[in-house]
Amino acid sequence: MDNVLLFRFEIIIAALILMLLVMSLRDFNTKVTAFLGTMNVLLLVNFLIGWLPMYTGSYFSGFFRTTDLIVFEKNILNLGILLISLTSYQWLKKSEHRLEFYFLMLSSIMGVFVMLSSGHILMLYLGVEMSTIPIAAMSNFNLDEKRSSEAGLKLILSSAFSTGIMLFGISLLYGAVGNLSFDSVIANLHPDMLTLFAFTFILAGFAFKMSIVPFHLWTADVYEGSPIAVTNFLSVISKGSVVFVFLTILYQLFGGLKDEWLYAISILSILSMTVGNLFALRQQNAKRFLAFSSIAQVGFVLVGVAGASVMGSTSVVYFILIYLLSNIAAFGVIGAMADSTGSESLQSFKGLYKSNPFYALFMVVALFSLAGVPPVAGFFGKLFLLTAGMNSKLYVLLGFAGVNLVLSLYNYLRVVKYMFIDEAVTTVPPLQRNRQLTIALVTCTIGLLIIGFIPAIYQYIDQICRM
Amino acid sequence: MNSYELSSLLIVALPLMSFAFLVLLSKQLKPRVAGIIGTLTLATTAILTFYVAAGYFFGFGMENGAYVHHIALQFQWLKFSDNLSIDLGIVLDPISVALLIVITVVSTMVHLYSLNYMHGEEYFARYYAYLSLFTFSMLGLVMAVNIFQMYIFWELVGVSSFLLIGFYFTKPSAIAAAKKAFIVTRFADLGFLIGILILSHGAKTLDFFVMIQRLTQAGSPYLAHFTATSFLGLSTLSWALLLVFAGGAGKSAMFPLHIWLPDAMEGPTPVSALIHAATMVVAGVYLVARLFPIFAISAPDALLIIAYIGAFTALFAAVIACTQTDIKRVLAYSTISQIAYMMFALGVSGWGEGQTEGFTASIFHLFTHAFFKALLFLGAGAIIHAINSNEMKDMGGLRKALPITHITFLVACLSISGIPPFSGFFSKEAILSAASHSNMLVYYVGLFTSGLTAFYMFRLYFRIFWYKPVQDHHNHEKHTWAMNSALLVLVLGAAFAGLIPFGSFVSATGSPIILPFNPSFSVVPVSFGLIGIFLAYFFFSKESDRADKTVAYFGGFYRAAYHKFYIDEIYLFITKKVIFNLIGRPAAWFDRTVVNGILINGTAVVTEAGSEAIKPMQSGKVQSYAMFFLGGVLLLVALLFIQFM
Amino acid sequence: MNASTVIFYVLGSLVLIFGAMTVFSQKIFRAAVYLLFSLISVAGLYLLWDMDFIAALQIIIYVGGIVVLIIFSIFLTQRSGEKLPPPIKKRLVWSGILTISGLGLTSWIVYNYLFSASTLPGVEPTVHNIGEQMLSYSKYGYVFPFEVINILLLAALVGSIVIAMKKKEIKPTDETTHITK
Amino acid sequence: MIVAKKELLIKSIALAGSSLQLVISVIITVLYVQLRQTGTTDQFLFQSSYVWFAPLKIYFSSGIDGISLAMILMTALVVLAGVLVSWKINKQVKEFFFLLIVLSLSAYGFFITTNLFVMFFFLELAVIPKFLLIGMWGSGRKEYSSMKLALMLMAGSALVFLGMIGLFYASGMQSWDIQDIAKLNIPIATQRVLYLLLFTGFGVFTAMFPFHTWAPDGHSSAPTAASMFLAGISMKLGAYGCLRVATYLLPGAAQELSWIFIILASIAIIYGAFATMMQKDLKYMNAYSSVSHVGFIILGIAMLTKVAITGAVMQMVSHGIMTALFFAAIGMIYDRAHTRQANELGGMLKQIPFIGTAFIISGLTSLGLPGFSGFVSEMTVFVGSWERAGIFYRGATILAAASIVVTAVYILRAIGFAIWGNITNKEFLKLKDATWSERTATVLLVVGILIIGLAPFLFVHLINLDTTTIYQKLISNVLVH
Amino acid sequence: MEQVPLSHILILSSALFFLGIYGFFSRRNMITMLMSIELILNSANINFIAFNKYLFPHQLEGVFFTMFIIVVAAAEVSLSIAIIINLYRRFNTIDIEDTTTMKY
Repeated sequence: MDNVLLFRFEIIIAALILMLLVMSLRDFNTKVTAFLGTMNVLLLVNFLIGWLPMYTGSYFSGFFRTTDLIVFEKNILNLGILLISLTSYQWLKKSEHRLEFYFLMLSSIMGVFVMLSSGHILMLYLGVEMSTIPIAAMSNFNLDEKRSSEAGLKLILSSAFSTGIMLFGISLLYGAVGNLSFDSVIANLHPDMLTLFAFTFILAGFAFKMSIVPFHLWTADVYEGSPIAVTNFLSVISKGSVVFVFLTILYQLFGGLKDEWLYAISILSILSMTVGNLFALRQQNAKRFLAFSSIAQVGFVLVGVAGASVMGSTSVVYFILIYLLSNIAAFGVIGAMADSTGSESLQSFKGLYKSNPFYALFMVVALFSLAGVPPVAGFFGKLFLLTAGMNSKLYVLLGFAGVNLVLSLYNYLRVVKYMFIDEAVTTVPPLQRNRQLTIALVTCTIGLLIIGFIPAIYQYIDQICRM
Repeated sequence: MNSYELSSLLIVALPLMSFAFLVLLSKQLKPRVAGIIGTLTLATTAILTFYVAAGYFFGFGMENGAYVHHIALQFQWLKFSDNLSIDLGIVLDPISVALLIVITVVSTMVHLYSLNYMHGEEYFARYYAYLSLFTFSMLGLVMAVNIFQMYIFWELVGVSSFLLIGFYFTKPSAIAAAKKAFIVTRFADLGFLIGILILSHGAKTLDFFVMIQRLTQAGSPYLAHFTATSFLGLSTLSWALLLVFAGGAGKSAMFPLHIWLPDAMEGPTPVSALIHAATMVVAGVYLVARLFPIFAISAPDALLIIAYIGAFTALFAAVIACTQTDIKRVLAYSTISQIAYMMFALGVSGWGEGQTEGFTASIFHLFTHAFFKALLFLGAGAIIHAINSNEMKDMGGLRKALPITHITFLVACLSISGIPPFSGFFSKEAILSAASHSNMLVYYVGLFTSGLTAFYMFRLYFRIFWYKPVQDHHNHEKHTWAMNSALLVLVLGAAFAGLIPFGSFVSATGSPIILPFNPSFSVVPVSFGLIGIFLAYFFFSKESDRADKTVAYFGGFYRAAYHKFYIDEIYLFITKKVIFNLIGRPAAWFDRTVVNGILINGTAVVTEAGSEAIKPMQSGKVQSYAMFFLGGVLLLVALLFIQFM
Repeated sequence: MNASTVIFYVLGSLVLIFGAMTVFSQKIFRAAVYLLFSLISVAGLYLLWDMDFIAALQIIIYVGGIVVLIIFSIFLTQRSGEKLPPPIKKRLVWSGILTISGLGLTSWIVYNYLFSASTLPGVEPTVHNIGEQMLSYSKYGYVFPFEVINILLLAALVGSIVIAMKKKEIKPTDETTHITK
Repeated sequence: MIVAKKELLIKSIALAGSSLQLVISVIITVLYVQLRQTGTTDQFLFQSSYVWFAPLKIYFSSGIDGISLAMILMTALVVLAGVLVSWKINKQVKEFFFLLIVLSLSAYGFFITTNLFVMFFFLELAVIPKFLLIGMWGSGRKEYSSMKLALMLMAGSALVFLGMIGLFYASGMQSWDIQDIAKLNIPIATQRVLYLLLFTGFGVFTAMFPFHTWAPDGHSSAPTAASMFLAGISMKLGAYGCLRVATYLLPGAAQELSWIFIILASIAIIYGAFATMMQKDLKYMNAYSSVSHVGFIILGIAMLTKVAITGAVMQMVSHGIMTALFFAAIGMIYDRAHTRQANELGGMLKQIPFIGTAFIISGLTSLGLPGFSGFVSEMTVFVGSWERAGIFYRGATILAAASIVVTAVYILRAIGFAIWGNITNKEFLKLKDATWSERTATVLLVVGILIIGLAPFLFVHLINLDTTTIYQKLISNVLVH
Repeated sequence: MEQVPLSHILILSSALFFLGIYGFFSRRNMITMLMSIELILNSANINFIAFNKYLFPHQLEGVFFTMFIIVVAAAEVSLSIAIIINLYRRFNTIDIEDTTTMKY
């Protein structure tokens, strides 16, 4: 029984996948509202079950393990898919492939869970693949759109390439340590040439998934081309989960190479922040804009990672939670805009506050959170990252982080300016509202507004990170 | 607090209350009521002043045969540090009491006079408010116990002067004059302020009397480093005192800071009488007198400089006065010249036994000058009131039309020309005598100036009241009872104030001295005065071309003097051209272009350029992306290896 | 030099030569065939190292599955025998620089690295051993990844079908049975 | 009609709220003074502390000393005046007053907290409302100005935060609290870096040269209340930080490096004054003059003598009220005449005497007329600065003092052009004088100016203990190398 | 039995790896790019097998890893080809240079 509890997340997801298969046999998904409603309820149940008390430990000869932190991370991601499901309601109602969408999304999240719980590099590899391959299919889901298939292609080719490189690295690491279970790697790791070489290749593979500069170039194109729900999933779940894994990899798996990777990480961080922000500066497409913004955000995450301390991992997890809410809210609003106006251009946001004050307020909270403006939660997230980053005394990194705070503020304020200050070019009609989207947006917004004022959350993360 | 102290407090407080009252209720009160309230308050003040003065001079002021300062009130207003604080208070000593009398009397008369003169003005109540404010500030200045208190009231005086000069605030020339007066004196005050800072640091106090004590006692520890030569052969103390004097020079319109005073005549004429003749402009003299012991004992070189500046200004202003045609301007230059008299009188004075008569003479002249100059201005005001013009060419033969004005004006002219037995004679006599005892150069300049004074004053007199009568004048002394009574009161002072044995009341050390009166000495100055009067009679008693011919003879010099020796133009050049174009404009340009343009907007431009520069990276081509990927990996490997090795 | 080494070098060169021809060939169909040969040579290498099972897998999945799929897709999208458009020169230069420097670096590292071999007794990579481990969940048991990969395959299949088929209907296959847990 | 009623309700709530703030501030002041009179010598009174982020040692701890109390009073006054002046706002009323309240809350929070992180939180909280206020209700180049302001302030706050993290690490990651950090002996090398970071960062908020350029543009575009806020309170956040954080917590570096800021302050004072002289737009004029005036604050803080610090604090409060009045007067004129160009105006005193007088009073305060607050604070700064012997410090003081002449020039020019003179524009003959709300606001501010100007001893008494504490810390500093 | 030195095998795999990478960089046809990826994966497989055989014969880690890589590769290729076919329908070409509607 304990074991079953250990796999609780995975079992539920697997059950859902199975259920979807059964549903597809019965053509249940033709009853759109009922289907989507059921899915949302199930995802909510899934999310709630995640909070039940939990056993921790490892199983399957160490291939699978779980800790409080991993449980918490999975819970965050469960919340993410629930919210994404809610925000994409309108799109799914129109899409022909809503069942497949859920199927692939659940498969992907299954891969993510496998990756998070992995105790062996093989599982890590499988998890990465499993979380990516369905997304590639999903990003091609607007089957009639050129951009969508281009996005799918770019994602699958780039990701195959990056996997190839990562695998080559893993193979060399295997040669160096002899066994790829985490315990063995940690025990046998020596900082030598081959290990470093292999480490870099593996790092690049994960950096690719997190879209760290210079491995990020696929990001913007794929984000732009994919359906908004998929972009949302990519930017939030996919990226967030890899950030969690990244912590495990760097702090535990390659903790022995800390002196070496610290420097590399800080350079990657500087590059990501700067390049992401500089590109975001020139974007007019909302999704592309958020793509570059998310690249910059990862740069900030790396500042915390470079802290190489408990505070580092705490602040990173905390930040991802906030980042998840902010991005989902932003994409939710963009999706609503795109549904109503058919435009994803930032220009179409002009004068939004006058025509749709609620959407504008949701958006502004999300953007402020991304920019790190108080009292929104992103402020705390970002500052804790910086505080943690100070631990390694990488002053140049912090300096760049400071510069990029300003730069990113400009980027987000540009959108705020469109919404609040500029006059509308063409009047935005009052957007359609549906309950699901509103619930999601309200949840995100409330979350963003109060997280900073509920210290218990941070405290809890701190506590589980210390274990 | 005895009745004298209470009275002295009331002396300061009443004008302030009057000011507050009039400002707050300026709309509600009828103009006449406001004027009467102002005037009555001031009259009360004057009466209190006489009460206090009597009490001081004939009662509590004298201790051991010398007048001592009596602090009627003192409280700490702003504490800087343990030894530095701004105290506000009231001091009664001979010079302050003397000035109190001058201020309250003249001010009362001006208030009274203005009831007629300013009748019908739109902002009548405000005018009285400003007058009260000025009077309050001036009284506060005079009764200051602390050098910073003096500075505070000094500034307040400046601003009331500013407001009053700019009373006709819709007139561009009045605005310009008000600004000029304020800015020039402000510039001078900067010197005062720095002087105070130096003094405060040297003496470790801001209290006048403590400071005087610390900086005059032989062997005082505060003096040790202070009197050492520091810069250009003068000691730090001398520099400090000269900087303080700069402030005084600004207010008292000493050369080269005199340029504001003639322009200040743009204000209403009674204002000119009060502020720019009798009271405020003598603040500089009062300031030097206040610090006189320090000057005389510890920094005689500074005093000498003051003497020379005073002498030069006296002559310089007198020369210009001879050429001006606007009667108020003539009076203004005359004021400059007379104040310069007082200034050099202080300058030639010393400290030791028998050497301090200059000090007494200076204050004496201040006293008498206040009466006759106020009288002159008010007389001029009456004339202007009657014919609505300031220019001499519009005047002539006004004897009949303005009899009271004529008589009083004549008395004042005689007085300022130093003709016995009018008051000016005694004070000027004392000054010249003091100068002749210590510095002959200054004496000769003073002597010549007194001749010039007689000349230009009587030029004015003859030109207005004799010469060719003008036909057309409007207000034949109608509704002028208040103006006339003010003139009549002041004429008493102008005529008889000289008879006061001033030396027994006011002296540098406090112990009474006797001002020498020597008829044989008086012959020369008086004859200079008479020559001046004669010359004026010769040129101006009747319409003739004598004056023009003489002017033609002087040619260039006359033009230079007529244009006030182009000092204004030089100032204008420095301010408009040099400061605006060389400092102000470049500063503004630098700010917009360099600081904002390059530093701040430049950052934005660089960022945009950076964004543009890395644009090709995102080419949309997967293969290029993959190449960046591999390149990144290889560089990272190289980096790690370098780090590792 | 014995036979096995000779075979190794022969096979190794075949792998590289066919690989190079795959990469450089101007005709896409030929490229696919060269890839096939290269993969078969790799399988030969596995056989040489007594990895029979892997070699079989290589042949079955790669040769029988992947290459066939690729050839199908070539037929669907391209006329065979058509020449490929020439690569872009500038990119070739950069790819050359990057790959050659990368190869140099990698070779230098692996050549100079002293690998430490395990002294423990070996396990024969027989089908029996592999099968046993594959389904065991005790130590060295790979049942968990094995099950995970089922879902992966299913997802890939579903995705492929959705994308490649024009109609939305999917008929799930029997593979559903694998995902019970 | 309904909308109008609702707007009135919102305005009334804002008014009631800000009046309440003032009342509470006054009550706190009274309590504070009573406590001090009973001999309480704690550095901060009314201390309280709530856990916020315990693992990071972030506590919402508050405490009030004389300096912060003075700031709070000033804030309350300016906020109330700001609300009153904005009475006529009719566009997006709810948002406007909401943002104003957020601004005021951030200012209060900043002044009362003793925890650096919380302080930073409130410092940043104030940035975005300013952006929106300028952007949504502003005029002219509002987009450029608001963006520039937000970015420059953000850059400043980034520096501040880096410095604050540094202090946190210097405390061994044990505390963000000012009182705890003040007890540390931070190595001088660390101090230098942190001092420069913090002082520069806060300096940006204070519009310290050469980081002042947000001020002229920001003010010129901002609506009246926002200008009042920006110059009146927002700049003081920075100044307060320079004093309380940069100088007080890093005494060693302050002694070594304050010369840098003395130079910058002197430049700002003189150069700002000259630049002001050339401005035609009244708001630009006052903005530049603010640059010059806050130069006195920086100078006072950087001079590191007790008197100078006292003067700096006085100048903070004085400038806060004075400049708010100035902006209020300019705003009132602009609302009516629709121009702020000095040469296009004229005769305001004749047509709208109340506003004209308000302008003159603020002008006279600005040029340091005794009786108004500007004089006492400037003089205290001068006297304090003069205590620093040495040609460099003396030179800086003289330079600073010289600015009073330039100040007189530009203030009088402005008065001469805009307020005095004849009405040149026929349109101006229709202008109406101040409304009741504007009158109340003006009177409030003038009373504030007069209280400090006439009874500075009250003020000095209020902050004396605290400036002494700061000064003691500065001179008792033991350098750790 | 004399063995081939491990380093030779590794150099072989590295060469294959970079050959694949070169192909990925230079081939404009998407299907040939896929082929190049197969080469890359094979090079990793060779490494795994070689290490398992030469260095760590006590376990079958490398063998299993290779198995999984092969299976995953199959899945990846099948999806890639589906995407390419779909893309071909939209763009009517499978030249990677032509599918750049989104950039900058």
